[in-house]
Amino acid sequence: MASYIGERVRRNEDARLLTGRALFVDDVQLPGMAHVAFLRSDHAHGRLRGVDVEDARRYPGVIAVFTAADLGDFWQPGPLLVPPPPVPGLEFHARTQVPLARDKVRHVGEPIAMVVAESRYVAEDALALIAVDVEPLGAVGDLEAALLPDAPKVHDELASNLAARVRQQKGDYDRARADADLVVSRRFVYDRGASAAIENRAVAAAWDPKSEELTIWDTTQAPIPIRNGLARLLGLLESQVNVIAPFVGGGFGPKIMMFYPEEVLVPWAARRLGRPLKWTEDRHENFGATTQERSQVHDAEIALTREGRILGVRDVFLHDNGAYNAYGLTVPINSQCTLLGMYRVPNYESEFKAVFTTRTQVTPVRGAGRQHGVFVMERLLDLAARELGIDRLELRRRNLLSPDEFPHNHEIIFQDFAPLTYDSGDYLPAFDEAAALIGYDRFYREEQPRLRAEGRRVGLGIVGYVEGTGIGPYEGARVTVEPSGLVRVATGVGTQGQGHFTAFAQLVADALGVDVEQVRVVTGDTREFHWGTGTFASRGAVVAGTACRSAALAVRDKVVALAARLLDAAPETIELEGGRARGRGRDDASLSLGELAARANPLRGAVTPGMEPGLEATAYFGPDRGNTANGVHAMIVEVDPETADVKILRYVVVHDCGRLINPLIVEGQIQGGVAHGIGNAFYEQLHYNEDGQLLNASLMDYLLPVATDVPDVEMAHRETPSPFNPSGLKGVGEAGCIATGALFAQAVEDALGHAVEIRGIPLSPDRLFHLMREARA
Amino acid sequence: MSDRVTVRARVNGVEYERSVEPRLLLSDFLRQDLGLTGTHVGCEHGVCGACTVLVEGEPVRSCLMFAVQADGARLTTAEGLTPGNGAPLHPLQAAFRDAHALQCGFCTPGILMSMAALLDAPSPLSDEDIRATLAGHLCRCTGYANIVRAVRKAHGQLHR
Amino acid sequence: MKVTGTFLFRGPREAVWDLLQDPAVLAKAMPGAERLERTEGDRFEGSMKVSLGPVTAARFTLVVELADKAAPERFAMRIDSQGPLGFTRGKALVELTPVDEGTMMSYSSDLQIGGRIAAVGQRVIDMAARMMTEKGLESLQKELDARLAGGSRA
Amino acid sequence: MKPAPFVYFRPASLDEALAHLAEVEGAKVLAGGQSLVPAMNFRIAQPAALVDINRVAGLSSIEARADGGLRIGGLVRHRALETSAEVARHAPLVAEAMPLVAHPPIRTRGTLGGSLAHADPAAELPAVMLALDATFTAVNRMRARTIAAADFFLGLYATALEPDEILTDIAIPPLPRGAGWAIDEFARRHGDYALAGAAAILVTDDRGTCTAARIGLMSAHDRPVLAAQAAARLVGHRLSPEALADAADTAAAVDADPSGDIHASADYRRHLVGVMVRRVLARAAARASGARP
Repeated sequence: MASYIGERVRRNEDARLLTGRALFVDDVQLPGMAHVAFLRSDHAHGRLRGVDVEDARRYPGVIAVFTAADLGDFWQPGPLLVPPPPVPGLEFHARTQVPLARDKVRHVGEPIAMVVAESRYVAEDALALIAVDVEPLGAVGDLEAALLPDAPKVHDELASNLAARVRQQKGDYDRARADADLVVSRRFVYDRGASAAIENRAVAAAWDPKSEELTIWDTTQAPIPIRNGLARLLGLLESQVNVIAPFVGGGFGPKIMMFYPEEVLVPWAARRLGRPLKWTEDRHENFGATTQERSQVHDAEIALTREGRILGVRDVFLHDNGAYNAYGLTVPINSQCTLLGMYRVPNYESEFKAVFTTRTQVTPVRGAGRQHGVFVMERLLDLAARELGIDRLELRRRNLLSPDEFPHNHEIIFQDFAPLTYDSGDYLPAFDEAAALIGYDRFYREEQPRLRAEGRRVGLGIVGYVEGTGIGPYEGARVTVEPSGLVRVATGVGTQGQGHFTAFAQLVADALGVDVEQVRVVTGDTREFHWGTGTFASRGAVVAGTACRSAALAVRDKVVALAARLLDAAPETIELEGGRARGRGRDDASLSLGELAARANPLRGAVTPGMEPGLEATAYFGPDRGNTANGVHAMIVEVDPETADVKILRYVVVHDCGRLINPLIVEGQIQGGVAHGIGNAFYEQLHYNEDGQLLNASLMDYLLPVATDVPDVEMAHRETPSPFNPSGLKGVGEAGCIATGALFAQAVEDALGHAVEIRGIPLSPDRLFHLMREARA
Repeated sequence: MSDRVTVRARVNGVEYERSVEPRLLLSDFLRQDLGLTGTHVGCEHGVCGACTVLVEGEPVRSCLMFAVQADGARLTTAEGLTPGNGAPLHPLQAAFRDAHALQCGFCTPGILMSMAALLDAPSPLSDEDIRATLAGHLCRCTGYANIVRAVRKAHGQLHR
Repeated sequence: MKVTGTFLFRGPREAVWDLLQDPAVLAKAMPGAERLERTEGDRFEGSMKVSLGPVTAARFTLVVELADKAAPERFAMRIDSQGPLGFTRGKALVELTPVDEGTMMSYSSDLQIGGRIAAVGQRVIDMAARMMTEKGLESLQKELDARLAGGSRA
Repeated sequence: MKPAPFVYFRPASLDEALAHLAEVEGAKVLAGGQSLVPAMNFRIAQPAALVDINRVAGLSSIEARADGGLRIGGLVRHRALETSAEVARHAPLVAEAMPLVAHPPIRTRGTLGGSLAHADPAAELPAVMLALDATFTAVNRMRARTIAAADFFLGLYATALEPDEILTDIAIPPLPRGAGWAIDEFARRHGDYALAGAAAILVTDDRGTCTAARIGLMSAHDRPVLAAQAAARLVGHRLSPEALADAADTAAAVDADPSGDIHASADYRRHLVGVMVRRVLARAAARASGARP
């Protein structure tokens, strides 16, 4: 039987998106709908002495204005989404965001007051009439200064700005260091970025007093947890709260955060005012109100033998939480764990301190801190290779884990609370394939010398990484064959462009022998599926996909049993193909799945004891640990020595995400991830000044890469199936962006003949110009 | 509040007349007053390109025009590329699907409108030409390569 | 944001000092200041309307306080201005030294700028600060010229 | 990000537009709106009234003059400049500049007069008009006057235009025989404002000696400026690579007075001015020598 798995199936969802018929949250318009705008802090840090909203309340068209004082008991800090993992000796202080600032403001963009008006235009008029009295306090930004005794404290009741301290180790690094022939140590800095989904966040809410139901449309990646949390906050049954995440215009992590202040306030006010409300974040708000990528400062060192064998790595780093830490330690632990990469590192010591600053909260954004670990490790290897006089590709080859070392336990705890264990992998062939595709040997033998002679500065980078994906806790799915012959799949995850409508349909179509376009997937609607967590950590296809497949196989059993009975054939002879069930070798007698569905739900007679009505099944999948995807990226760049601009000439990805469901989608994820990575490495940086003001809170000045900046990525796939799930899937959502910073640094250094040493990301022409000038001096 | 003005416009072949505030952006007029939510808003300062529509056949940022300025004009939005529900996709839309040139699809309507204008001319179109025009649009999902493929393919089909 | 520099006033130090203590004059020297009135001692309150290219009609409240005065040599000035587009807050130090050609003023200010202007104006904010400082100092010189001319007539 | 309220006028004639500008307190001209409307959406611009001149007749033509120059209406769109055969023939520097100006949907709406009146120090068209030695006609209710490009840009976003005036015409003189031209800029991304850039006209005589040079700079100062000192070092000399490099150094060191921002510190920008001027002069000189009989 033909299989859809592994096929380049065109997406089921595209027609709606291409014709403007797909529903996004801001498209929701209801009779009587009013509009919400928020007054946000201009100050990075200050004591809130007063908020005067009287003039705003009187402005024509204003329906209501709320401050923290108006919220009563509803005012409470948000939940701690991810408690710290069980690492011995760990110190952790949770401080989560509040709906509206009450005593203090802690970052620019923190909401202070909420205006409800007949239009967004009027609501914004009213914002200008609100007078806020703030006693300014010192901004906290520099991570080292933040921990000094005299630093202003972001949270007054804590002893300092230390949010967490985590130390993990395996082996004995000090001994490894003593035995080493070479120790290389450096400081590395990785600055903040924005997720910058093109769709900003939005929340619409309507309370129906007759059915006593609250319906919320939300650009969330996690509709079910939002529903559960709102029901609890509002004192409603979960069945009274419907959360719908329709088409979502890009997630990349921050749309998994909960609860954003707007997410609790809009539903609350809709119920209180008895009017449907909508708030749509504008781009300026997005730069202060939506959670951001991370900055970290690493002091790292690597110890090696003369032959280039890694003896150990030590890394001590500071991580910028922003003002709150609802997402716990996920991001710095990702950095800590991903640093080890593809390599055999017998001794590892890693300690980080997470720091409260007066900046927007940091939560996972595509890559979620993994790129920092990769940057540190790959930079250390590059530096060590130079000092040892070993080719940097060869140095990596000498330290790669070999296939017989899997599953490989790194003896430290990963973000999913399980020991960091790699499920499977085969790294050497991946490196070799990437080197062959980029033409590593020929580049150094012919191209680089030839172009250098012409005065052109070209350089090559090659970097490997692993990515922990597909973590639990669980997802579920319900598969139903309807009498029309259409197959309906409902799952709890939301979708933000990853192609779930198609990938899940492929898994189900294969199990049931139907055309993939006959499978209709519903995601992100709590009315459709009750249990689930969300789309994050490159886990949608692995966890929800596996649940879809299990449910479909359970339905298949029901189809087979019913068909066998009706066709008077042995169940083991029933074949499903082309939407029909038939006995093997009995082409004359067959039944369509639609007919079977109708027969499984009879209007008269009885359902046989032991059977359930309908052709439907629900299944769940909860992996006890995640998977490990991997990849090798290689790139050739040219640096203009006059302008310090960097142009990417070629970009190669050899990628292994286990079994591929749909190469078209996987390649799209990688190409897009690489673009995101290029942004991180060379274009995007949130520029905060020492007063905590974000200086580029617009898309004019926050530079997302455009079509002329991103090359067509050349890709090759390798498949080492995961043993942790029946389809051998791993996960791909974040892979493209993890290696890029390290890759840029290596390639640019190579292009400039190693005249400069790059220890910080993002790079920019300005930064490179100054590095080059310092090198000349 | 300022006085209202009347706007009459022909959008996707349909005549509309609405009374609006002069400050109403064309993007909001299309989405809210006409219910044509296929045009998306991503930045409201003219950078992201999601709100691009055709006015008299030329691409414009609908967030940088007031609705009143479109009075009397002929407009086309993403909804107008195909005649109606169930109709076959426009060759450009079909090429986007074939090449997987969209992921979340939020930026897509604006890109379609710019590219539709670019494809109007039968002159040869290099990848550099496509990328230069596409550079006026931000897409966070696709990394652009498949969009270039799709436009190249559609150009080949439309100007065979 | 830090703005530092020097400016040569063509006039004696005492005259420059007097000039700088007069709220009406200070108002003229701050581009966009609509009014500035003494509310008590060395505290002045008023409002300003900033207009710069596309930026129009942005109205701010303005409080200026003079401190650490050592006439006619130096003083400090605290500035606090707020409006719907954000705030400017900070301190400026002014020193006057007699020189052959007149009075050399050296100034150094450290200003915090917050809100929309800071968030979207980064490309031009340094240029704007430089330009507004220059404009202000030139108008002070004009005022000084007028005073000195008036004085000589008297 | 929605604009504040304003009173809207849509005059059909220049006289009507000028009357509104003269009579309505706080009125601003709305031409292409591609800089003004974003500022209004951020609410950093809140004009009390807008005088929308998009339907004013007579401001949208491009005419070749008998002497080989061009007369361009203030309301001519960037897109029209980009596609006009007259512009390509008579003002090839303008044609070469247009693809650098933002993106096609912006060029559909943006106007030449609007770009000049906005006077962004990083923009291409003011620098181009300086290099071309263009003359602008400004009209108010009482009179029309002409202003040379070199006298028009007074400071950051400040021009010689009075609040009651509209820029109606831009006159570009004919390109002399033996003239070469070029424009180049360095921007972070395609279509962005330049971190630095230059537009130049070089004129040479039959022996290859430079008889005139005009170099407009972008992002080199708080206003669009001519690199007058750099140009002075070229006139009277043959355009050798050394002479061009010397002029470029002068432009960077003397003519430029850049500020820093997050994308380019002042010293980097100054350096880039030198690089861009040298590149532009090299191309202009090559064209000039090709144009010689």
